[in-house]
Amino acid sequence: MMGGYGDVKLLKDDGSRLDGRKVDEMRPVSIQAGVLPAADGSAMVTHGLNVAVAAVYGPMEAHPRKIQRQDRAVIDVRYNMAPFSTSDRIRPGFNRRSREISKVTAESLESVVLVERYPRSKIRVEIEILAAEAGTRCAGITAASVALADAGIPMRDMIVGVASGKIEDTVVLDLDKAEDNYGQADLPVGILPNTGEIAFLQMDGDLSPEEYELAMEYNFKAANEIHEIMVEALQRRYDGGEA
Amino acid sequence: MMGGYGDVKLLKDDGSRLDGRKVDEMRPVSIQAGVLPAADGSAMVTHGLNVAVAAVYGPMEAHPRKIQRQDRAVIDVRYNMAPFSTSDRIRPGFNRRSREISKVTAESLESVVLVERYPRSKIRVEIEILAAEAGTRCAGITAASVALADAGIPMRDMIVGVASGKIEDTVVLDLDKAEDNYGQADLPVGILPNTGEIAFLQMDGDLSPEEYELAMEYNFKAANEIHEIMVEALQRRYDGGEA
Amino acid sequence: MMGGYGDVKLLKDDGSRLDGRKVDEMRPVSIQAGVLPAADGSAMVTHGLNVAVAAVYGPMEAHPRKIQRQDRAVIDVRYNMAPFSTSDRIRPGFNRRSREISKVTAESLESVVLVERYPRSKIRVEIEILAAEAGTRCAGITAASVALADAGIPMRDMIVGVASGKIEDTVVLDLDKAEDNYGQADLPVGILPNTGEIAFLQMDGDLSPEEYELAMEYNFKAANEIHEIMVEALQRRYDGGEA
Amino acid sequence: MVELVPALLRQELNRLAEEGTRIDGREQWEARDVSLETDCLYNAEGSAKVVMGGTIVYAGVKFELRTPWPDRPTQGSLMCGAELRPVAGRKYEPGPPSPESIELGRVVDRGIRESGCIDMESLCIVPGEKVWGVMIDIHVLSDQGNIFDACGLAAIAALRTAVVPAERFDVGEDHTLQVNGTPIMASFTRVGGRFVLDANEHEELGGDERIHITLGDEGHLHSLQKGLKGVFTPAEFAEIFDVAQKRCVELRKMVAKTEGN
Amino acid sequence: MVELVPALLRQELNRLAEEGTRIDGREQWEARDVSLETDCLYNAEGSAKVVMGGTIVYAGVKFELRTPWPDRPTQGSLMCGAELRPVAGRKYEPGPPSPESIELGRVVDRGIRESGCIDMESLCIVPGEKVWGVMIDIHVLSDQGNIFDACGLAAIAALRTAVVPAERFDVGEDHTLQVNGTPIMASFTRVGGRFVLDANEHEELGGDERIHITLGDEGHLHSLQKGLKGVFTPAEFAEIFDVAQKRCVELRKMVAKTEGN
Amino acid sequence: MVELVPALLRQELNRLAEEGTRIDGREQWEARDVSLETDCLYNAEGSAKVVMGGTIVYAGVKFELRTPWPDRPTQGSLMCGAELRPVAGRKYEPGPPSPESIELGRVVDRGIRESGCIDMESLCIVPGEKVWGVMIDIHVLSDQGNIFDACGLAAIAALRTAVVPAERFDVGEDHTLQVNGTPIMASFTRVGGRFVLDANEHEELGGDERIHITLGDEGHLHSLQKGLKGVFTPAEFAEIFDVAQKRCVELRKMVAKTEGN
Repeated sequence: MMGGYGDVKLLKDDGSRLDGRKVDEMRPVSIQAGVLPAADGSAMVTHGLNVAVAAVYGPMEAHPRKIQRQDRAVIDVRYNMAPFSTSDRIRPGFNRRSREISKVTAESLESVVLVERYPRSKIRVEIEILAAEAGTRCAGITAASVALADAGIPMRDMIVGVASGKIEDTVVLDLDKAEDNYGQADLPVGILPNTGEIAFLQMDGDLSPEEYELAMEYNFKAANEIHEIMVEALQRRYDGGEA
Repeated sequence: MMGGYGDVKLLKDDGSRLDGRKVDEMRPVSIQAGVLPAADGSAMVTHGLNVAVAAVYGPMEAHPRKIQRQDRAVIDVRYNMAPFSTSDRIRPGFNRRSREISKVTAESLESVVLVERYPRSKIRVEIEILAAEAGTRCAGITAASVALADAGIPMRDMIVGVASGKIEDTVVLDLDKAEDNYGQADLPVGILPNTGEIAFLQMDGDLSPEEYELAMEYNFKAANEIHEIMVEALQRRYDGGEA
Repeated sequence: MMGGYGDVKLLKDDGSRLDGRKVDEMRPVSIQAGVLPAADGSAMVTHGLNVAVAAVYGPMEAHPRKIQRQDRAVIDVRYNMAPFSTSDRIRPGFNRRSREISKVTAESLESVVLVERYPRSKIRVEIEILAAEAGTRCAGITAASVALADAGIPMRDMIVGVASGKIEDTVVLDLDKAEDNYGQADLPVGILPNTGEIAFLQMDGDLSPEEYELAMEYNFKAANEIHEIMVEALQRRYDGGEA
Repeated sequence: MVELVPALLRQELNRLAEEGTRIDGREQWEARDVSLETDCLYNAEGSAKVVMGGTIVYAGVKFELRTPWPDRPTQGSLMCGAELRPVAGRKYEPGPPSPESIELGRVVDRGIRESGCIDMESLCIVPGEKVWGVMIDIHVLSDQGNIFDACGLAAIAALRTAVVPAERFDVGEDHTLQVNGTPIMASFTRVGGRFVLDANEHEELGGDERIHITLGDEGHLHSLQKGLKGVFTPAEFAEIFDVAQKRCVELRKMVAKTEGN
Repeated sequence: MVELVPALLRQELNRLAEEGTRIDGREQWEARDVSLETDCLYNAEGSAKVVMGGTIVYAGVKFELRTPWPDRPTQGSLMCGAELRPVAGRKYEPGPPSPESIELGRVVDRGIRESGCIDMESLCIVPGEKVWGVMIDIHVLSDQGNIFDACGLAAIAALRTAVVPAERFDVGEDHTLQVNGTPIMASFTRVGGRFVLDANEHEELGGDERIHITLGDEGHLHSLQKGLKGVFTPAEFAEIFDVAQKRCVELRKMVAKTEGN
Repeated sequence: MVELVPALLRQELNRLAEEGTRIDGREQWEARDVSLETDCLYNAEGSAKVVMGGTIVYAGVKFELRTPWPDRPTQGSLMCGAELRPVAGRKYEPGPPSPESIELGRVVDRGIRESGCIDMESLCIVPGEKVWGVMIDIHVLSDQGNIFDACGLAAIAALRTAVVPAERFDVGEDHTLQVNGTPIMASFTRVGGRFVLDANEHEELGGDERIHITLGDEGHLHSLQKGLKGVFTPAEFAEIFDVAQKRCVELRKMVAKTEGN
């Protein structure tokens, strides 16, 4: 959240957003499962102009030994933005932002995967962002969930990545790039659609307690919509034998 | 030693130094043992404006295997300057000066710790410089000695870190920052107060053989003074149950 | 190959090259085996103004375990240019060009060393370029071959490193620095002198199929010449007990 | 490394939770003793030492002159980093920044940055040419639980007492850094199935996920972060959010008091 | 890691080679299906997706403004890099660039650079002051064999469809990047003792050395590379060189067709 | 790695020390044969090769144009680094600079720098704009003991024969680098309980601490360093200091002789 760019207008006079969406309307989402032949499970999520691909490998023996856990699998997540995924090229290599997102995404997925079924093993989840337009971490979580399901990894629920935010003192669902750059707050969360629990939570900017409540309400609504698309993608994969 | 800054006057007309000390007078030193609850042993040394903290962990199993020694413990020392410890901020990370000081400090401590009592194990010594005003490696050695004693690690003697140097062709004890920057030589040593042996030795600048002798004489005198303060700190720790 | 520097003349009117060589003439080559007392085998190759030194250590146990091969030795090659080996100093450390040359050189040497005789072991080959004047990878391959022989490692043939190229639309043998900088193509290969097979191949620039044929013809001719010098160096080593 | 969390510690923490108490006798929303000291480091332009139970953290502020980014010619910059060096505890290992230290630094950074307490325009010296870069470095010396709150407190306290060293850089007179607000972090850990405030090292070892909440002077949220394995419900969040409000008011008073000294 | 190549796979590949066939039924010089899509990535100024059998590769082109090197004041620069990230297959591990990824990037880079298809002078904006730096990044998402050819094809296709984002950098109007030629790579792997075109993942696992040949529009060689353990004879090279010529013509047509769309 | 120092070697070294001899028959203060060659590397502006027993070391000097530091506008810079690459011996491993190589480079660097033999002002070309950066790189090719002295000798010999490549950089005519003095290092290793001069590889393997002494032309100390585990008495130091004085005079003559050639 950069804030402070008060002169950029993000809401039209009729209350709609620059791209015509309503405040509680999300960008178009499409999902395809089983897109990468080399992976044990995979998915591609297109969310607005974001493109996130996730590959799952495993469960496999955890190497080196010191990362093994006696009573469960470890989930090794790498969230990575391709060099050409952003307006300014990103240099490959170490990146503090990616490391943090990888860490909290891994912890979220560990909260739903039945890790205790695979002691001493490792499940690798590779999230690659091919195109970024605000909201990549959420698209990545959604893609990872579908890829895990595609790989046949048992989970107690899916996680749906969604975000709401605040622009011009108004809470809106699913910020796009301009709204993210010039907006006032962003609240990305990972929601378990069946239990209504939250496995992923970040937020920055400025939200009053009431605004937080409304943003979360939008997030839960969107999570249900995306969850349906996830389920359809998996059904198509098993029915039609996609990829 | 930068040398060559002949126009900076470091000695007053009465032969005393800019901060009023005599040539063979050291800066005030205070020591506290047991300052870090998480460590097995610890100490904080304030030497002039220098602040050095040392933490000791172990003896513990040496990992990875290839660093193990069959007949003794290895001592793993990290000397590190906090980013805010100097006038210009230091970037965290790799640093050739710190690596060298860590190496020779570790070798000095291995010379007094009864390492043969703990085969295949490791003793970690972490030296953190919080404020630097010339003489941090010596303050760090002193702090490490006290922290090892606080951790109950058996030693055949303590090591006291002291330094003398040369300013305006005069040998003086314990250079402060200005004296270090504009002086002609620095001779930091680590002295075993009971045996009079030397476990740590570095020197740079320009010293005639006679000047070296005098500088060493000052160093031995100072080592005895600091040794008393070290012993008092450890007594306070065990009596009063500090920290 | 920089190409495009059409205004630099590399051939004289009589068809000879700037240093007087004919188009199919190579620079002077001299080789000495057994130059490094610490190594199990070693060689120094002077090829024109290039100086390449190779050291061989092993066969030794392969560490860490995960690089071991059950049925053969691995050959671990490092090609490195000394900081002072080039006109502009090279910073020590990671270098993409060196990594690539090390990889393909190692693969070439694995093609001739009887690696199956040493299961689970490692042979270290260190190639150090002390002076570079175009053609260092070839001089390094030649030096490595002699060093392996000097170490007594059994091989089914030697590899001779040679290169031809193209300048002013003319195929020439063994480019020197100016010819490499301003020429049109370079074709460095590693030839097995006894079998006539090729174990190392790189090329860049622009060569028609016919030019490629001629360049290869030159390379085979040069390989035989250098091979004789290699054999002589090894004979001197065993006869005279050099080094 | 074999699993470090002994099952027995978890059992004990569950039992204590059922009895409504904690391993060190505290109540669910009770914090450990806190002490805060500022201006404690020679060479740092602002500094603070925080002791929370057995956790000890230092923060130091340094300034540097920078050329502003071309698209923001009148804005300085703020950077906050945390080092989790091996000094902090037996479990910490040397090496490149761990994911834990990156998360810690970035969560503290976001809390301060997003509160808007530093007006980047106020760091401008000559537009397009010279601005201040403000760097807060946090150093954890002893980790006995809840280093996030200790680091957040040390960072804002060091920042609020920092003096801009303009004289040393030849760009005017030294002056206090202008800081408009006191963002404070409150962290909660799930222990024995329920959340507690200010977990100690045993509770962290035998506990589950953490939630970090940074609140501004008006009680607005400026940063949220969930860490570690585990999920929570909106109702649970509502409960800890109320506790966070009270906790932040208390710690903010402590900062104000230190400044008054 | 124990030896991954099962002796049995080698035996089977030898047997198939004697019968004149391949593990997936192809003939010696028969390639798998290829599909090429361009302009497929938001934010990349040129992009391409190549699918070769089960191998999937993306390439993206980005531009940046640079100061030219003092000794070449009128020349821009071209850089091509490949990442072999763990997404690409079970065998890939995280970490610094592997020798394999460095070789891949450099071989693709040389094929494009040495063909002269980019005139570095055409990347000059203001001599001595401002030139374009063109960066092609290749991203392997799924490796089921012959990633070199897939990467080479994606790189040149992305480059040939790239639009110079002059407006965004305030140096004129957007325009198509000028590319004079379509260098194409053809790679051969020794499988069962003989070379085959476009090896799949099983053939690579049980095969030996590779030869990579990049040819320009006129059939000239622009880059050669031998990789992995093994040797070959000049006669073998002559045979695969003829196959490479045909293969490159075919793939070059595919690039031209994509551009026509 | 299990302990490499065989107890038997130590025993033997102790026995030899009692008999007043050394493993290769030398006396306590007797050095091995030394040879020094300069101007031996194309492309280096100064170079030297030192052979000390089975130890072989090269040093090369390179120059670059630099902008001086703002607070020292008339001073150039000197940097000396040593690489201990795996070529040097079986025990050396690839990887980032080891503590051993850092210590080696820094001790050699200090000896030269602190002797004042390079007047940094003499490296100034245009005050505040252009100064020379002088870089000495040391490369150990074969370590059979006492690389410190070999590196120190190679470094100063390369420096004293270096030619400033002013023409290549377009800043005047090539000229000999001005070097005012010949600092020389002498190193001692505790073997069999007593110190010896110029230890070989067996003595280092079965020995203890080392003391490195760098002396200037007038016999003043410019650098001291103790390395490895062990302690020494002031009386021991006094004894080796006398030996160091003689050793340094001898090696300094060798440098002068090489220059004369």
